[in-house]
Amino acid sequence: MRLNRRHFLTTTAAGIGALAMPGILRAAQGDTVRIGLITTLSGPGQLYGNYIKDGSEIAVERLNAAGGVNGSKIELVVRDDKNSPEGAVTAFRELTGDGIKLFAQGTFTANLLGTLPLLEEADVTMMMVGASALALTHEAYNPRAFRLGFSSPMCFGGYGNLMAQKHPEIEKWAMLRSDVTALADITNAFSNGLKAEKVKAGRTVEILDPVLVPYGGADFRNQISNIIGSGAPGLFNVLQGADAISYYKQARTFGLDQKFKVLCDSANEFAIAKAMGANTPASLWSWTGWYPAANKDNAVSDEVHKAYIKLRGDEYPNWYIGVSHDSILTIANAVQKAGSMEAAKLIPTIETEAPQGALGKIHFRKEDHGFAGDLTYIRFGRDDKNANGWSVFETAQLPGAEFLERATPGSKLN
Amino acid sequence: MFTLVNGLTTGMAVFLVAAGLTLVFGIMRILNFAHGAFFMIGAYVASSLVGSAPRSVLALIAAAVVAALVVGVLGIVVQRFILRRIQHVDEHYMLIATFAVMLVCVGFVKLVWGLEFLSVDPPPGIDAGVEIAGLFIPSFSLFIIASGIVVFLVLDFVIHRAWAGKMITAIARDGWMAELLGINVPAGIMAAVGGSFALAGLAGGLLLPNQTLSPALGDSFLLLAFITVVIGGLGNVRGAFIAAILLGVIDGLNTMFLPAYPGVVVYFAMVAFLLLWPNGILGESRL
Amino acid sequence: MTIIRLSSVDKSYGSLKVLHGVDAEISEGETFAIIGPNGAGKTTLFKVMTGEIGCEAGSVEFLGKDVTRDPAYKRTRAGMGRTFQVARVFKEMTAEENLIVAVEARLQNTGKSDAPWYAVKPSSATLDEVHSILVRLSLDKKARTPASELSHGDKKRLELGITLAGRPKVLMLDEPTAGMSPSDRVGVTELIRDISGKGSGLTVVMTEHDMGVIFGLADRIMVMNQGRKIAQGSIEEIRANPVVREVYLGKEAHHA
Amino acid sequence: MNRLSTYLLVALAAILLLLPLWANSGLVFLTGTTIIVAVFALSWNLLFGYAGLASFGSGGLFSIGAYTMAVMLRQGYEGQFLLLIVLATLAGGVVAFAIGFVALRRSTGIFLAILTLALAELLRITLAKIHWLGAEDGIPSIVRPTFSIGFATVDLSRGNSYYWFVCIACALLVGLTWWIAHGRFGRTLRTIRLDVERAAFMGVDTHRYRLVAFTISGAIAACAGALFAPWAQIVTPDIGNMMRSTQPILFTLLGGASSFWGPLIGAFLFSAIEFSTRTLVGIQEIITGGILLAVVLMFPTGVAGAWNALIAGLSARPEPAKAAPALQPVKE
Repeated sequence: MRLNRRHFLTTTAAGIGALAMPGILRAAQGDTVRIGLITTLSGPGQLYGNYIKDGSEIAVERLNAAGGVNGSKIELVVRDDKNSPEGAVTAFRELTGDGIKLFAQGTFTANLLGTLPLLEEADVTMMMVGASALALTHEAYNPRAFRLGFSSPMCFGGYGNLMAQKHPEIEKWAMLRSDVTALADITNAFSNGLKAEKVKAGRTVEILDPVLVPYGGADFRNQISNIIGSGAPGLFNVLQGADAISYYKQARTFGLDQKFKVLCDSANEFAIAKAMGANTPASLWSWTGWYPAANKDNAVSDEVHKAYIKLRGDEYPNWYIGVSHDSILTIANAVQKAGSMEAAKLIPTIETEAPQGALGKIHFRKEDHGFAGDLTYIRFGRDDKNANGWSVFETAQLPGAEFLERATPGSKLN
Repeated sequence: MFTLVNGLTTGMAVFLVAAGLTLVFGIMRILNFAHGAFFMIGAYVASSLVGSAPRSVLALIAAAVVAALVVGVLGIVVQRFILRRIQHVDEHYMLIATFAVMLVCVGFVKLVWGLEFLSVDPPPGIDAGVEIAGLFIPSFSLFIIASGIVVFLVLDFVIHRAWAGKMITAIARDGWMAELLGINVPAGIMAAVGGSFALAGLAGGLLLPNQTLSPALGDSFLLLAFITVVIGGLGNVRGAFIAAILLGVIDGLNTMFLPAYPGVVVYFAMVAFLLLWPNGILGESRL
Repeated sequence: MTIIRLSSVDKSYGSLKVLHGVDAEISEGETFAIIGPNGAGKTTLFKVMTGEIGCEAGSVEFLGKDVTRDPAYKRTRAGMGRTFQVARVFKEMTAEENLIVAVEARLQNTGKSDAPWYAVKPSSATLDEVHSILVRLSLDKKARTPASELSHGDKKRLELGITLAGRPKVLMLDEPTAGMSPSDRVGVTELIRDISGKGSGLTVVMTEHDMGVIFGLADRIMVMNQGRKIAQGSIEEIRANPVVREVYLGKEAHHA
Repeated sequence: MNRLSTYLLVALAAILLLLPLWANSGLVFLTGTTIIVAVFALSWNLLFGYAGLASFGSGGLFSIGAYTMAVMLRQGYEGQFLLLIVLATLAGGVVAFAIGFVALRRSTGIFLAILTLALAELLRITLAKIHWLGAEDGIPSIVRPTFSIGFATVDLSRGNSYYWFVCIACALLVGLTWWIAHGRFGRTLRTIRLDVERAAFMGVDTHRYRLVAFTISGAIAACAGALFAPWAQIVTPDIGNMMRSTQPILFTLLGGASSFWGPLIGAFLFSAIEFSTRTLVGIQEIITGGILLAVVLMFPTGVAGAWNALIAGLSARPEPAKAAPALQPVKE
């Protein structure tokens, strides 16, 4: 990623302005619609937080270019959650104290769990950007919050289902995940999806217990030899970011490509190929929340894609770009339609509206405010013919609604 | 058996990082929080030189050496303009200063190289594996093990045999006396400090193909390196070498016998070691 | 009456044996000096007596009780007070505070702490005692001076004061005049004589290099060489002892 | 303490108490957090600045207090809130005592630091694995309790009442720590930091004093954690991570370890820096690191040290003026 100087300078200047005159935010309040964006902009989560910020800013730019909301401009007020719940709460309280009622927040579940109980008091409507944890629409369900993200049973249940359809011959799967308890949801969802489809087709499948890897480790060779030793022809890999790339890199010398017929990555999509270039595994599936090339007939998707290329010069935006764009879009659309910023009016509007976003029609299930968009899976890999050393081989889409878990707002899903 | 080879690989990787850390302690009596960040900068510098696919093993080593030089110079700058100024105050301020340097380094890396992951492949020649006695071993593992042993032998020779080491030892033990003997103390310290920091850069370069580059890279090794340095005895390179191997093997056995709790046994081992040998297995060394 | 008894004490540092079966008896009220050339084992023997280090064999008795395994603080509580070769005082505290903590430590150890549990300030009795010690050490004008700013001689005095505040039965002085100017040396010698004078009942054990100081203070002298006791007796006896003349005065005559 | 500093302290306390009446709620929340971590830092400095022991795992004790409180409130014991604080404090004290009992005799200095660091990391990893405690996502939606104290009912769930409760509780803790640090016990502890052997030769059982200090420090850290749980209304295993354990170290050294008030000054200074640079997103590390470096290079004795030197300089100035009264032009 290149540092965008113009962008950097404007944020810095705005920051210094705010420092010099604490009242500046209040002064600007007048006739703008202000949306607070709380995301992770320092520490290890910053990579994803930056995507969310970029996507949200693209949305604001596009909406303002189209005339704003009922004639008012949208203003995005961005805060860092400092990678902690109390950081998120500090930012949230600061912005609500300044009178902001519309929020988008995302990256880590715990940070959302920190702010959700505060929505009522400040009469806030919130978009949970890209959040996948079950708790958010189940035991921690809050009627003022909408999950514009893909729940684990949905995207990884669908994933398992897809793999069972594409590779009915594979009867043994190995799984690998970071030693992070929350990720167990993902491996469970995948194996449930896989099993369900197999049973339907009258076949059986053996799914091995996931091999655990320390989070943020540097050496995965022991686990690699464990996995390869299992003899399973299919692998589902739930490592994140740098860990996943290190894993593929270290596994390459062990002949990863030859040992497995199908390699599935959970959700790292192009981060792997962008880092590994010509040494990307020969073929790798990944789930993605937004892939412009798979949404050819969607004009919004195209525009967001173009805006991102203009902003960062990167043709393969992370899925968070699309999701965060649509989060802002959904809020703006609801404010426009409801003509109000009160949650009491916004919530029913968001529940009934289905604005056209980069991901398609943005619609939420009424009972628990879960999102059921299309599920996109991509297969990509090494390609010597392509200049960057890799290309996308195929994409597959499934309707998310079929895999969305039961709605149990307010209580835990069993 | 395979676990042992892997353990050795991990151990040597950790030793490469820990060597500089323990030397800096031996010379300046500080636990350098910025060591992981220097390691990371070394890796990023080397990656900028070789690109994502180094042409040969030599190219990788050359890049590592350049990275070592860059980080060494950076280290001297930090020592000259920051650490030396507060040397006489309270050692704990050195701690806070290295912590601050770490933060600045991480911020700097984010600005220069961005947040996206970078990956460098093992160069041809060490990107495959070899079979030894029916055991498949990645040749890059052998490269890491060899690098670790070479770095250890060179350091051990320099410290215990060569004139330079004796000079540094003299300075570390008694700066005043060393000056009396006609040793240029500031220059000696400068060289030793530069050398110790350079080791972080060298490790960054050599381990480049081992893992992924991200601004969090420094953290992944720092804690293990700290543990190694402490278990081995602060400032004691031989101790660090042994401790690194022990930790690597313990971690390997951990994944073999207790796969549900990866990376946990190392902490228990450390607590046990510290209670059994409170001064490290080979004792503290003032170089 | 014997106040300290050492019986065949052995001590090694690694493979180097520094004490070989040393015996000694120190009587109540006397001033007992341990002398010997550098490396004779004086300081090691001193540390074994005070409990700073243990010994491999032999025993240390204090006031008729075996204290070989007791740590330093227990021996201090039993009545051993000690000063160091290089004066050790609490540098960040003032001279007065140094003595306050020492007096309070004694009161606490003897269960006679007179300040109520909630009190922050030291009791007035404590402050009075501190003041009287300061006067006795001629440090009363420097009561509020941080100890780090005191002169070398004043630090020695203050350290002696800290030790005295513990009201010891035995005063253990490790080279009390080391590194002092001649005038300071005379002052400290006077002070020690004043403290340990007849009637005070105080026993003094000291190591010292300066023969003038030893001859001015000691009742009995023990001479060590290479980790062994080679002689013991009054000043006259030691002066007359041929072995001592040979190994000690003979070699070190130019020194003394 | 000199008079000017006392006035400043009283003024600051008044500002803190009145803060919710005029300030933005984010600032109030941050201030409440700062008050709690400042007390936490104070507990650490009781160990470091007085007993001469540096723990790198104090975050673990903070975490124990926070989790104890969170679990008990979740189990519905909010009516006994004051007792819960005592319980959490005791829990921290007991754990600290156990660790100190085993570790202090064997290791001090950097070894103790690393040992405590490892123990805190082990605790964090363990907490992240326990489903009953919410694993990585912790325990959310912690209630701010309502309880009765015999003659009246205290409702801390409304508005800023918990903020004031935190203010009062922390003031009591600061007072308690001040009393411990300045009384006979604190004086004796200081001698242990300054020269442990010399202290032993005053008859002080240094090991026992250190163990008691370790226990008290752990208990206060856990008490701060217990206050924090209902304040943040969520606890996660990261509440006791390495960053948490370095917090008191940073605050103390920034503020000045040799001053009792140093950790408090450091905590507020650090928060002020963070809050005033909150809009400069993306370059937070460089800003924080740069400011820390600047402070360390400019005030190597901490802010409190610099302040005291300034005060000493100010009060010393009139003297030469007396010596040469007429001719000296006053330069200010």
